[in-house]
Amino acid sequence: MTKLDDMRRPDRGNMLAVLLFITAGPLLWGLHLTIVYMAHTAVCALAASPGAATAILAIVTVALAVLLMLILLDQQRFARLLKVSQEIAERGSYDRIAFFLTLLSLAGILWSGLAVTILSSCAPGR
Amino acid sequence: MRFGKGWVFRAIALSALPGIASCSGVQSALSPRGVEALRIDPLFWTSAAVGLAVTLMVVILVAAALYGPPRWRERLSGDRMLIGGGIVLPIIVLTGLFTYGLLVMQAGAVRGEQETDATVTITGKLWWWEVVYEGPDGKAVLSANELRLPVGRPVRLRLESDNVIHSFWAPQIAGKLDMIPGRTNEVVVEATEPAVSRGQCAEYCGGAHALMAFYVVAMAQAEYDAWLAREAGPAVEPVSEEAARGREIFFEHGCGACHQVRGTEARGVIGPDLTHVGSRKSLAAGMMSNDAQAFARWIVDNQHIKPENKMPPFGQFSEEELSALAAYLDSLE
Amino acid sequence: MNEVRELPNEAPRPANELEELERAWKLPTGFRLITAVNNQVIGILYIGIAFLFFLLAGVLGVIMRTQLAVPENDLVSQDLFNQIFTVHGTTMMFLFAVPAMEALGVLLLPQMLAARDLPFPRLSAFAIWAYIVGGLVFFSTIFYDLAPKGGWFMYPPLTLKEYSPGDNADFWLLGIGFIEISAIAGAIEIIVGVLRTRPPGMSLTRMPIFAWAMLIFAAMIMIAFPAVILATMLLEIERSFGWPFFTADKGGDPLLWQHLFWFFGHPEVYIIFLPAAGLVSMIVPAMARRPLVGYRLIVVALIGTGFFSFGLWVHHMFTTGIPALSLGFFSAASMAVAIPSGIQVFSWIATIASSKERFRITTPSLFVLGFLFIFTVGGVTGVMVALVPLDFQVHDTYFVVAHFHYVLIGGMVFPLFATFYYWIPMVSRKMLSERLGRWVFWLMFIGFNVTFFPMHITGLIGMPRRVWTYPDGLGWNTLNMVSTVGSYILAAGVALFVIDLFLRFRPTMENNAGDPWRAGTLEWLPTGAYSARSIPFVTSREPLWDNPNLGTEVEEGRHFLPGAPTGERETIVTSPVDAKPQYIIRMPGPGWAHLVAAVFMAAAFLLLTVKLVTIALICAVISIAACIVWGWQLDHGPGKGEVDIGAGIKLPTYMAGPRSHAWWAMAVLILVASSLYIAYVFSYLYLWVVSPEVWAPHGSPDLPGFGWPLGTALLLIAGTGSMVLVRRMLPAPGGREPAIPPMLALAAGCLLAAFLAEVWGHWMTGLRPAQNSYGAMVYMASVLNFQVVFACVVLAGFAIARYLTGKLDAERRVGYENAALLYYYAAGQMLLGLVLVHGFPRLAG
Amino acid sequence: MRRFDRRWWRAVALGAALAIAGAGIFGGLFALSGLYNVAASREHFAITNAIIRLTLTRSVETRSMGVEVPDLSDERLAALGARHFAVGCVPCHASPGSKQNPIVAEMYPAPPPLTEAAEKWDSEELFWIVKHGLKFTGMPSWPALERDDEIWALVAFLERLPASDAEDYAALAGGQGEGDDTSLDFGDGEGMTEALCESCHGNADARPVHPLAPALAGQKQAYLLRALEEYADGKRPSGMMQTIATALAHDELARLAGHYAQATSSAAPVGNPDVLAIARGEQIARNGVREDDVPACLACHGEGTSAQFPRLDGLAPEYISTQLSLFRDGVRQRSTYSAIMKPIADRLTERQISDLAAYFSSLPRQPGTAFLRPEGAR
Repeated sequence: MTKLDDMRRPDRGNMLAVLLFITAGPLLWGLHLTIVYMAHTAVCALAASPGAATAILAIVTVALAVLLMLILLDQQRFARLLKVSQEIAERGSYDRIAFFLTLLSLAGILWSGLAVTILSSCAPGR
Repeated sequence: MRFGKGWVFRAIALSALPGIASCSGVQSALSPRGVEALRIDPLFWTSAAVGLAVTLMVVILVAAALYGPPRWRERLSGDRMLIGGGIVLPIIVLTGLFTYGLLVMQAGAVRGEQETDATVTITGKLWWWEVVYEGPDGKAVLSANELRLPVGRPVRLRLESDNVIHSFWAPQIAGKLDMIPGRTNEVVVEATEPAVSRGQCAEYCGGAHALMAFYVVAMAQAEYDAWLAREAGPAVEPVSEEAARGREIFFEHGCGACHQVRGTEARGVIGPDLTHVGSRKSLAAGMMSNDAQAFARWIVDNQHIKPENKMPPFGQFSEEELSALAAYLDSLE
Repeated sequence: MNEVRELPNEAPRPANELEELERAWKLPTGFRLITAVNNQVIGILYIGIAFLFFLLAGVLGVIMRTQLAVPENDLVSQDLFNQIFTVHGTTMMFLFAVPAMEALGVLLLPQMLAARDLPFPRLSAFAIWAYIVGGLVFFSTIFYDLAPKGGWFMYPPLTLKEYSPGDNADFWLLGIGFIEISAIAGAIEIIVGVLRTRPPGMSLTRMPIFAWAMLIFAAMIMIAFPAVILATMLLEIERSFGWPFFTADKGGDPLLWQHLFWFFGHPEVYIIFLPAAGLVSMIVPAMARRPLVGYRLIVVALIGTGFFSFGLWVHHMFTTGIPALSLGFFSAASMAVAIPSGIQVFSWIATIASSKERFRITTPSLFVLGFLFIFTVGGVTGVMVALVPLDFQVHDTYFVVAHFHYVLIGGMVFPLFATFYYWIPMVSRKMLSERLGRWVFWLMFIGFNVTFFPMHITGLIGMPRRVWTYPDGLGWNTLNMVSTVGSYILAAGVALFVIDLFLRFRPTMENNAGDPWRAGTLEWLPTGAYSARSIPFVTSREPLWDNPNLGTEVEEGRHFLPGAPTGERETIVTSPVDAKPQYIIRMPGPGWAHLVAAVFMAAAFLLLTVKLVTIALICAVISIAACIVWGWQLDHGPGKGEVDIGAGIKLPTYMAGPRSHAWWAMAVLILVASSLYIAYVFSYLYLWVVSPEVWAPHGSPDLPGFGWPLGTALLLIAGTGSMVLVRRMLPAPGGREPAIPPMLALAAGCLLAAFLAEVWGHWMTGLRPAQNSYGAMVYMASVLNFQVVFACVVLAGFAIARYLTGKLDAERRVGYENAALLYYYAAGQMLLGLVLVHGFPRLAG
Repeated sequence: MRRFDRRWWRAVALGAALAIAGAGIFGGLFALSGLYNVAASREHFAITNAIIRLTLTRSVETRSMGVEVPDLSDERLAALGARHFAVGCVPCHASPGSKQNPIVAEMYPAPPPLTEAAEKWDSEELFWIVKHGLKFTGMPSWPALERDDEIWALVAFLERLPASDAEDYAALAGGQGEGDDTSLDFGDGEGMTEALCESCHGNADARPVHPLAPALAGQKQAYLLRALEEYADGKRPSGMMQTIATALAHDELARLAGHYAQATSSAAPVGNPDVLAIARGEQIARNGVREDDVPACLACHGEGTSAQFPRLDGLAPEYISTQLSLFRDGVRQRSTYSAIMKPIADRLTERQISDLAAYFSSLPRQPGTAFLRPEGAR
């Protein structure tokens, strides 16, 4: 419960750190999409090498999926890394929000991975 | 990879939406007659069934939340329900559907890479289709507004445009694919039974976009070969006197500036090739039936039949002249 | 409830305190009302105009349905129909949906946050007036055959000069481009408002869900809109000057437009939906009389949607022939975005189930329930079209028309009507009629489903979109007739609502209908023109439920800032995470400058459309002058010292630097500019992938020698250094430092010189922008640079003027801080541009 | 204070309303009484006259603002204008060599002699007056308001009129200015009408007076007849030709068409041909421009095509480009055939138009011989 007295103390929360903490998952998902889409397009358009494309996509996907899992496994360490203060109001809520966002992002990345396993690289839309 | 017809889902959905099957027409994606369309069909019924189930579930849950006994309502308002229904369930269902979709896609991709023995180049025009076959001797055979396919043989369609973006869509045969200036998109199609179906431009292309259709005629291989041989040949000579007079008028009034009739001096390539126009299913890109009357109407009144089209209206003819001209065009089989 | 609460201030309050407060917030009277900036006044104006556009575009929709009722109908000509559907779509998306949501932000947010107003009242008024003028002129083009007819998506080459001669397309490009700028102004306001003007104690996790939704809404606008602004710039430049961005023959690509447009266009759907979902998350708990179940998961859903929606723009391009695997990625993202919607639906069901006694069935809750059903159907068909092969069949057919009307009408219009019925008591003397409301709901609900459900089938059996007529005999007749009948029922429902509005809606700021729903959030506090009498100390998500006396306490002035200590308009600025009071912001009242700026800026854009360049430039100059006048009045300086807001907290009344709201607004603006630039970088690389053959050194003249970029970079660094030095040299209040004006001028000059050097260097190589897409892209970088350079030069001049009039010193330095911040960004953008334009071709070539 | 203001304003408004109503009633009674004298035999009061003059002058000056004056230095243009002047203007205004018809002279106001007109009015003002006419004076507007090109010809002539005596005028008007020329006179004998035609369109020895008047010899008969008919019923707008074609009986039109179809053409076009432009024009004329959907001109205008399609060989370049722009601007839209030409003219660029004009004008017209046979057989 926040007390009136708290209002006289400065805010310990660092806006950027908090934002980064809760949106790390989606940001990494976005990074993944950017890399795989651009790599696939560029490799297919310029080098026309399906093998290389698949390899790059697989490596990127696995790497980012592992990173997300690590974040999920030790959320607190990740929070400390970003210097998210323990003293902000309802700190647990941020943990929970970050957790589920990371989870959803992981699902998104794995689905992209599924596409890589099923579809051949550089093949036309049909 | 092949899939069954998905009759289970079809049965479920049919019982829910009795109207659909009876509505199917020559342009319906629900009566597939091509390999790709047949592959997409069960995907549709599956996803429709899943969608129906999800909708019903939501309706029932809302009803229960509103009017259910307290015990149900209490269970409904728990966190477990929220995570189970809001996260776990969607992930499972979507993974299933997504995988199915990817498999269908991959089948199409594999097919797209295979060799085919026939290639047809279709170019989107404002607002009609130029269709170029490979003739028996390998020479290009120009035609328009109609696609003929041999049943059971994969045919590669090369889709192009030299003006705005169009989209080629023959629902009974395959899904649509855009025609984009500067690019050539390819799709391999295969008709599974001899039938006539209809298609239409699916990307808004300005002006008469609504009036840019075509027919797809799937025919047995032997029939197709005979047709192609004939299509590759020059136009027939007019037999009736009226048609011969019509041909005179055709040249006197400059029709050959825009239209080609192979075997004559009409070499225009601005409008559709008319060498065998009389043998097509339709006139004006699927807009009119193909008979002498329609020709006459089109010549005089084309700007009302298809506003903004590139052909000027030719209103100067007397009735006799017009019917002679129409008779000639109709005789070009 | 019985614990003794410590309150910030003592009652009774001094006698003249309330009068002082009322005087500060008094509305202008008579025709001067148009200069008003109070959020409650302009918010209602805003939503009213947005609703007017809904009605107008709705009429167009009904006309289209009438034309399509029977096959081969000729009620509406082909050309007019093409104009109508273009204007219908454009108006609904740009002039109704987004503005309506921003309007609700302007109207509701300050009330929910118990702030006295949004932090930049004149900026919102500016955005609103610009929107009203620009929007009305744009819409009126339909009456004189000047309306665009390229579809709301405006795909080139159809919209290039060759296929769309005339000014029709330019009305879209300039009109809508301009309205997007107004939307961005609104988004800046909302972001700073949500993050910085919350009541003390309302940490991020205690915000009403609507505030979360608006925060994400505004953030998405910042990322998405610049993409379409860039696209409209490129297309207008190609139309006017022939720079070939989209012409395949010269190395351009029509698909570039589609990428940029849908990078905006798909998030746009969620930009519209998220605030609506936020509204639903406010109404459902009120009707259930229980807190929202899964508040945090809803936040997850909102943020998740915000992100994932940027990963599926290609799902509008599944049929363009992009490689299968690329489609797979976007199909995956389309799946991912479905989950947050699932979370929200289940959360609402859970909240309904948790109701105290039973969920109250009122008109707002009927609309919410209708929304739940319609939106679920729309979501389900959304998953269907996300399946790539299925989309091959249904893309651009009536199936998709049905799908997105389910999503947009279900997901936005129904919640909006729920909002009208729910929140009108807050701004009107009377509630709307519950009895009529039920009629309105059932007519709309039935009419909607009868109109749009059959379209799913119409599309599946082959009917494409955007056709003005269709032939007989394809089996489409009955379904189309049913849809048309449905559209009349839907229209009848909306008409009945308008009648209800006329009968009972009586706007007011003081004597509103009160809190008929007994809801728990702050907008239901008793209010006046100044909003709440005192700004409550907040300790939970539903303060009114947790402390039933809060209303009385607030009215008695026992919470923070019960008066107007500086004698002007003011509100408390709090810290962004835990909302601890930081300073008092002094806000401007009514004024003419922003109004003049808005009207003349709209005039400038619209006159450009009809090629009256000289008059347009005069209007632009007037508009910029008005902006400068407006800006001049803003920086009050620290003259009023510190004030006591209660609980022994003394707050300064002036702030400069990273804590100030002005700095935040500039930071947000810079984010917008940078996403515009990122969209440009994407376009550059994209065109290179498509047509590497026109790139230097092979297909175009060689790049200028290394000396050029090096010299340009040195100029930029020198300018930046000069700007940094100025910060150190700012004198103490009252002091002088004569070197400041020349230093600022030097900085501005360096920037200008760098810009010119970049253009000149390329010009000397013989490269011309109309030559090929590479040339166009190279010079486009300078066009974008010019925008920020121009702004920096104006701001530097502004800072010099502030200094010369003694209004700039080490304390009073907002004018300098803003110029410097933008300057650093401009220098950064230009350096990045040098690396791209001079480095990339050398690397890739 | 404020209430006082409002009352004051109310009084002013009431007073104004009463005054207006009173004036209206008085004026109405005056008109109804029939006291005003409308006789042409009685002149206006000096004050009335001054007001009318002022109004007229100011109106012409203001309304003609923004009119852009083309180059009028071409003597041939003035000569064309002079010929129309003889037919269309002399009946009222008289010419330097003739006296005004006494009946016309009694009009009020009387049509002024135009010898000073060009001194009084600027070119754009003359243009405006000729085009729009003047209310209440009997001065008519141009019969074909779309044909600014024709009006400028007249203006070019009027500019020269002040400096002309009867002889100069006769020279400029090609002999039509002599004698009693107060009305349209085609003479009674055969050949007189031809003389009138030839004065503009030229004959075997003389080229047309100005490129706007095309050479007619050897043109297709059916086309010529249709053109004359279309002029006569205003389907093909022309202030010059409509006046003449309307005055002639249909038989006479048919006879003229036959006459010109048989006539031998004038000498080959002279000038300095732009060989490159001609080559480009020929390419378009023979093959069209595929990417712009422009069909080959010769498919309709070549040998062996419909008698309704004019032949273009030997026409002046200015004539061809003027007609194409008239098609493009929809001026000729009232004829059936224009529906064919308009979309084609729309698709042509300015440069293509000038290339085509160069090409066709470079071809000598030799009636009866095959001048261009499209390649290939039927």
